[in-house]
Amino acid sequence: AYAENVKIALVVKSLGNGFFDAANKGAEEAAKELGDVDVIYTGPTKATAEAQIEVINSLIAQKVNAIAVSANDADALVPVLKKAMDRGITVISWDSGVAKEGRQLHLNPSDTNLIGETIIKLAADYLPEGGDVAILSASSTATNQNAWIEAAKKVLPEKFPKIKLVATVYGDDDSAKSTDEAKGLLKSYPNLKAIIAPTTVGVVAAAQVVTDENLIGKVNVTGLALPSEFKKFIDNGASQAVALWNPIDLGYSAIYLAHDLAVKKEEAKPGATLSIGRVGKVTLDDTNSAAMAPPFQFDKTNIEKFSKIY
Amino acid sequence: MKNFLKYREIWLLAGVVVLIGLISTRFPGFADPANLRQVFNDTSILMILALGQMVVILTRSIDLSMASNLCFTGMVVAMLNAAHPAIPIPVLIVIALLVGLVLGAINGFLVWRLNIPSIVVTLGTLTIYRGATFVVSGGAWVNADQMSPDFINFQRAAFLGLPVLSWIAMIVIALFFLVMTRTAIGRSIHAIGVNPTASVYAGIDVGRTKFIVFCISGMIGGLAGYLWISRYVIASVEVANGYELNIIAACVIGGISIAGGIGSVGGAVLGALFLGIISNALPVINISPFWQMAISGSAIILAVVLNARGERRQGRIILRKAEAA
Amino acid sequence: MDTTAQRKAETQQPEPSGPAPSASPRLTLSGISKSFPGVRALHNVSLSLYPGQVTALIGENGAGKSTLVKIMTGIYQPDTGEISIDGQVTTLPSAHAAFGHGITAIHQETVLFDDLSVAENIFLGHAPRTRFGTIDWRTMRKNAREVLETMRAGHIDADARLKDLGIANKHLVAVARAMSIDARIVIMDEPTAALSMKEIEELFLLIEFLKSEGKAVLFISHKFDEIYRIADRYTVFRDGEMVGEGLLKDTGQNEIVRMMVGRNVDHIFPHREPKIGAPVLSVSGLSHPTEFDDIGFELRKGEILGFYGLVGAGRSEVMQAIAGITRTNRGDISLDGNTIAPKSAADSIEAGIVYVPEERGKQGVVIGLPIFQNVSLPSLTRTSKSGVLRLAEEFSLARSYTERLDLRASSLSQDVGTLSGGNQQKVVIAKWLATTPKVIILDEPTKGIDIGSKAAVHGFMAELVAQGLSVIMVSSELPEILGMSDRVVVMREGRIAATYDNKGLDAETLVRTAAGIAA
Amino acid sequence: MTDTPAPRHIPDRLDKPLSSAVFSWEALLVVIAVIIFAVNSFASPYFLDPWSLSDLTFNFTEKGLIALAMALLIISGEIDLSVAAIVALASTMMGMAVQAGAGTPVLVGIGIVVGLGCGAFNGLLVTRLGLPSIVVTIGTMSLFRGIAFIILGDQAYKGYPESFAFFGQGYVWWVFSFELALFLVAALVYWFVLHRTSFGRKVFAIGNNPVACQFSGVRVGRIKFILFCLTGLMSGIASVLITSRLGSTRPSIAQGYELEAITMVVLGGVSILGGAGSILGVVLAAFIMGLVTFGLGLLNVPGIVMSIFIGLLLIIVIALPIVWRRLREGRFA
Ligand SMILES: Nc1ncnc2c1ncn2[C@@H]1O[C@H](COP(=O)(O)OP(=O)(O)OP(=O)(O)O)[C@@H](O)[C@H]1O
Ligand SMILES: Nc1ncnc2c1ncn2[C@@H]1O[C@H](COP(=O)(O)OP(=O)(O)OP(=O)(O)O)[C@@H](O)[C@H]1O
Ligand SMILES: [Mg+2]
Ligand SMILES: [Mg+2]
Repeated sequence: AYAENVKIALVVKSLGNGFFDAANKGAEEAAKELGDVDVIYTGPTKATAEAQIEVINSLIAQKVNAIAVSANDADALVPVLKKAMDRGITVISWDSGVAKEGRQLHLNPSDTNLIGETIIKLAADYLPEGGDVAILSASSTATNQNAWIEAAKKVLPEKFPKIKLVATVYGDDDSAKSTDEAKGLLKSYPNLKAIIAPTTVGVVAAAQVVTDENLIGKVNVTGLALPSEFKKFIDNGASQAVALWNPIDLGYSAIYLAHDLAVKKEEAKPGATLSIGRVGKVTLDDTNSAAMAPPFQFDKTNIEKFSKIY
Repeated sequence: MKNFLKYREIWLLAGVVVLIGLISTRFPGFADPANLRQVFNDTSILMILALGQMVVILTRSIDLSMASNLCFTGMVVAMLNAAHPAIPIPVLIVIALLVGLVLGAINGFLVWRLNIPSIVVTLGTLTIYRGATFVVSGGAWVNADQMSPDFINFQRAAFLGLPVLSWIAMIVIALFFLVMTRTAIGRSIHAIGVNPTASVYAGIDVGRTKFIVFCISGMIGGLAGYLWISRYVIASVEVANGYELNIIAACVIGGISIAGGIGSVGGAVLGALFLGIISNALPVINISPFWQMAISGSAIILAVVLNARGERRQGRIILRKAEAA
Repeated sequence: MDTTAQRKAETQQPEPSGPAPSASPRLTLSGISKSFPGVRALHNVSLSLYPGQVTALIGENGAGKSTLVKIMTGIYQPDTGEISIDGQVTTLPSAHAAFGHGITAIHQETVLFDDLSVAENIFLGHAPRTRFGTIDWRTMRKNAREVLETMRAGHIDADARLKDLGIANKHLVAVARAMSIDARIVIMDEPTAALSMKEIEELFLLIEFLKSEGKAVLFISHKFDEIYRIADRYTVFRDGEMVGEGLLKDTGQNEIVRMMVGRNVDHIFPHREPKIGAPVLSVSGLSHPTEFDDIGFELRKGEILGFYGLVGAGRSEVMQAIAGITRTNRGDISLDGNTIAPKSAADSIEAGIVYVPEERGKQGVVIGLPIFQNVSLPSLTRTSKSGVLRLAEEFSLARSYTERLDLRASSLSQDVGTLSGGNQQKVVIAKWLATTPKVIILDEPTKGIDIGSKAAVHGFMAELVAQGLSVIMVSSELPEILGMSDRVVVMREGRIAATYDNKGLDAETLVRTAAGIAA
Repeated sequence: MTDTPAPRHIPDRLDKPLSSAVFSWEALLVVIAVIIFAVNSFASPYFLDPWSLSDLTFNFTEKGLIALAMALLIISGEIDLSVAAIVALASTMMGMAVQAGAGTPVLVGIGIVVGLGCGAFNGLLVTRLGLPSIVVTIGTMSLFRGIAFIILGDQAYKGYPESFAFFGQGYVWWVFSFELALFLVAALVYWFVLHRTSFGRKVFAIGNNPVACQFSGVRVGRIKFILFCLTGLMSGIASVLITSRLGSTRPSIAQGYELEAITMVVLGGVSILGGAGSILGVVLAAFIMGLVTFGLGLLNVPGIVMSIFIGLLLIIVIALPIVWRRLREGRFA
């Protein structure tokens, strides 16, 4: 019956993004499996903290049981999420995290350091000689991208001494601006060997620029991309490989964990090991964060298959 | 005095040249013809949009909905292309023009028939058209993979050494130039901005002319919609979000008076080029992207200050006339 | 008024030229009514215009003259009534349609395009085309020059931008526009209000020319000397109704005035016994980089000082400088012996000098605000208490001044924009008088005001000086200058040409001085 | 010979038919607000809850505060598109002060002063150099936010003091938040200034004819300058509230607020061409926008679809009286 079901809101950064739509698929899957869950898939259309707060406010008013949020801003959401928790709502963050005070646990799609390393490795694998690379990120305020770039910079000197990171630019997840920035990179750094874009809008823009400027084979575009949106550029050679985690599993796990916490089946505390249905188990660290699987790599051999899934 | 307007464009052109010169000192390849051609191509869409906005501003109106129109039309043609890749591109362009025309006509109708100030109408349709994009697409994106190769490559094809996109921009510029200087409707558009009351008395149908300029800006928005989507190969609700202000800024820098009646095709094109060069050059001369916003803001303010200088009325000069007599 | 008689004698013509009045009218309006929310502007009026004849439309301010003009030019639609042209009943749904019938008008407020060239102003809407249907600029300029030549206005450069022309030349451009479309019916709504004598003469020559070309002309004016000189027929309106029509040669001025006002008005300037005191305002060496130079005069207590000059002589600019609106680069202004340097109208009003501007629509009334708020605007400090408005005070202030000036309005809360031109002018005068100044500068105070109200304004002025105020009156109307002033300053081309005592001063001296022709 | 007629009496005002009050803009807005309220209570069981209604007000109080000052500015014939950027810059400056260890009173002071300063900058450009405000503020909109970006880059400021949280999160009494209380008090003040003082009267007059005002001794430049400062000030105050509510600062804060504030003003019946409008209308419009967004939010309608409603509402509410009048006059083409 309606009243007994656990209402869980899956709040995303912005609606319409293929990545989050795929996550919603996983969420629905978890809901079916758990049986007593209603998923509310929602989020702002514009990826801003203020808009997300309005959404969360209306969820609080609807007295949902749990909120699982991928945050547009790690800090700005804290007050409103605290209010939610004060009113007895279970709050977790996933994908893009919220500061510790604003949630009970955070589910990282993958280990931050691992992602940082992976995005560099994706470029390095095809650059045995080494060379110049540049990063084209999303907006300068995006929490997770910034964390990955930090991590990437840290591993560079020890693990990839021949790779030189010459610039980090921001395309704001806006295709026009990303295109301008990618072009600028190619002009300013004639020796550029790879563009790393850890965001789906940026990586597509960069790949299109490389295609347009006839630089396929000279400049490799890589980063994080949804296979369904990026297949074209693996096929035409603008990119050798990209990586991503499984958004379906991520959405599935977020709902699963939110449910278990909401019905008090589990408790989130440092060191706890929580089980997530078919995905397995995660262990919380001392900030109550858990990381899921390492990023998965897509290249010519498997893109066809995955592009059909997400 | 007759050359006054041309005068302003010469100054603007000088500004553009100086800007290119300045950039070249930090990035020598910038002034290469090949690079300049590319800058022109990169700015083409903005130039086209600025021309559409120009005719609206000339009539003392404003079209804030152009970027949303672009977004909606772009989404429609992208979805059409994804669903029916066989539709030839020229047909899609005609569809884009028509869809844009309809959206523009809605604005124009409200301004004309209900006499609602254009800024209010387009403030409303700004959100409505973008929202409608969400409704037609269900929020989903159309990405590069779903677009046909023709769809993407049409504007990139080289013709006489220039991409088709550049040619389209040049054709649009030429058309606007003809319309504004050589046709009655062009002069009516101008006259309405100079003095709407006098225009009524002169037998110009002010309302209908405003309707027409909104139709023009709508069609331009539609055309730009296709060009934009096939250029950046992603169609989403967020496409060109906030771009309406860039379009207006290009017009302002180009010396088009927001109070109507003053402005020219050359000005709009140069204004767009100026902004295009800035956004093109900042990444290559290693200015932190965080400076970009402040720089273009200052450029706008500077441009208005200079334009206002040029426009300042000189009074009637009774004394000098008396001496001359 | 000897000048009128004089001129009349010079140009006296045996009979109105053109066909006999029995010829069929070119345009007939019958049973026309038009109402605005709360106002009945026209009620069942009729009017006929005959080819080759000038018909004068006469009526008090607000009688409905301009409204009728707008109906004839397709700008307003009548509520009822019939329009026929050459005997054919027709409608004029838009300005364009009126154009198509060869109807053209020079409106009460000049409506032209400041930022366009003279040629384009003349031809906008009917520019010559090339074979390809595009505008033929060269032919357009050539035709513009031709039109200007035929009007003997060849001194106007067809390529000049309109805003660089003086007001009189702008009027000529408006006329040229009317000529250029081969109009068959030409309407002039108070065309002489902004012109000085020289230009009026030129305009009259032009009207004669139009008559000889067989055009039907409608001429609206509040000045009877002009009407008698140029028009053949008359139609009189009162309160939106037609009260009489006929041939001017059969009808005396008094009769027309009676029709128009419903009573006898003989405009004699008020008899005054000036009690002139010490200098109140003295100006010396006042200069502006481009508009005027070395202006010096004294205004004494209880005096009316007339400023005469041809239109464009720079009188308005000087007055605006004294009122703090225009900046000067040299010179002194002192009030009651204290040097003042007003930087804005607010400063000068505070000091006790007010300027009643000439351009009522632009500088005078605030259209959109009701009458009482317009009147109280410069006096808000008095009608409010520590910044808080007191409506009762505002109403009583507005009432006391507007009723004195015989304002015709349905209520004080009516938007001034719905008043007729002349009634707006009364609001403008009321507004500045209400500031109770020491010195009041009136710039063309009776421009566009009907004969009855003119007497009221003049009477008021006389009363003010009797109370010890000092008045500067800028006027281009000789009778007004001669009838009201104690002394007259004549300006020419930005400089003071002469100052006269108004004792036995004759019109000719003034005209000669203003035009720079030695006696 | 001249008969002197007795002066005609002109009444203060004509008796207005009752219909003109019934069909006033504010009445229309009240009706709309009531309808939306009813629809909301009917559509969602969660709507009629004191806390829900309280949360609802957060959707509009900050923008509403800006809209109050913007209303005056628009009535005077100007506009300020830079308000959201002022919020961002003021918030950034407060963030810098926090890093330097400033306490709550200092922070509030900084927010207000920066807002005021930005407003004064706009005002100077517009009144001193005689530039069109729409263009100036498109420029300063990039400039102010650009400075915030230069200062902050990809960083965020946080660590605002505990006591600072009160402004955006605190409650004055039961469910009445500080933000709501401030908004209502400010609305009262603005109502008084606009409708009951000579300053307000001059604002209306300037919007209708600035030249005639100048000739009438109204210090047009000074009043416009004050209005720009007020708009900046209100943006500064809004910045304090938002920053306190978010507990952190990023340069992208308050993006798009300018258009929402302007929408509120226009929906409230203020003529975008200047010269007419009322504070009551703006306050009603603020509530309506809050009701619409919150009500649709309760139904989990995406924000962009809400914006369609707002856009339609804007056009319909403005078109309605026009269409109605034409229908009555029977000349609807
Ligand atoms: N747009 C309008 N709205 C309401 N009332 C109007 C409007 N235009 C004119 N009126 C009213 O119609 C009447 C006739 O005005 P009109 O301008 O025709 O007078 P007029 O004879 O030209 O006077 P004047 O000699 O002062 O120019 C006046 O009472 C005026 O207030
Ligand atoms: N070409 C023009 N461009 C702009 N303003 C003008 C022009 N001609 C006249 N004016 C304005 O119109 C008003 C009347 O000017 P006008 O030509 O009548 O000269 P004047 O000698 O100053 O005044 P008056 O009519 O009292 O003789 C002045 O305020 C003037 O500023
Ligand atoms: Mg009139
Ligand atoms: Mg004058």
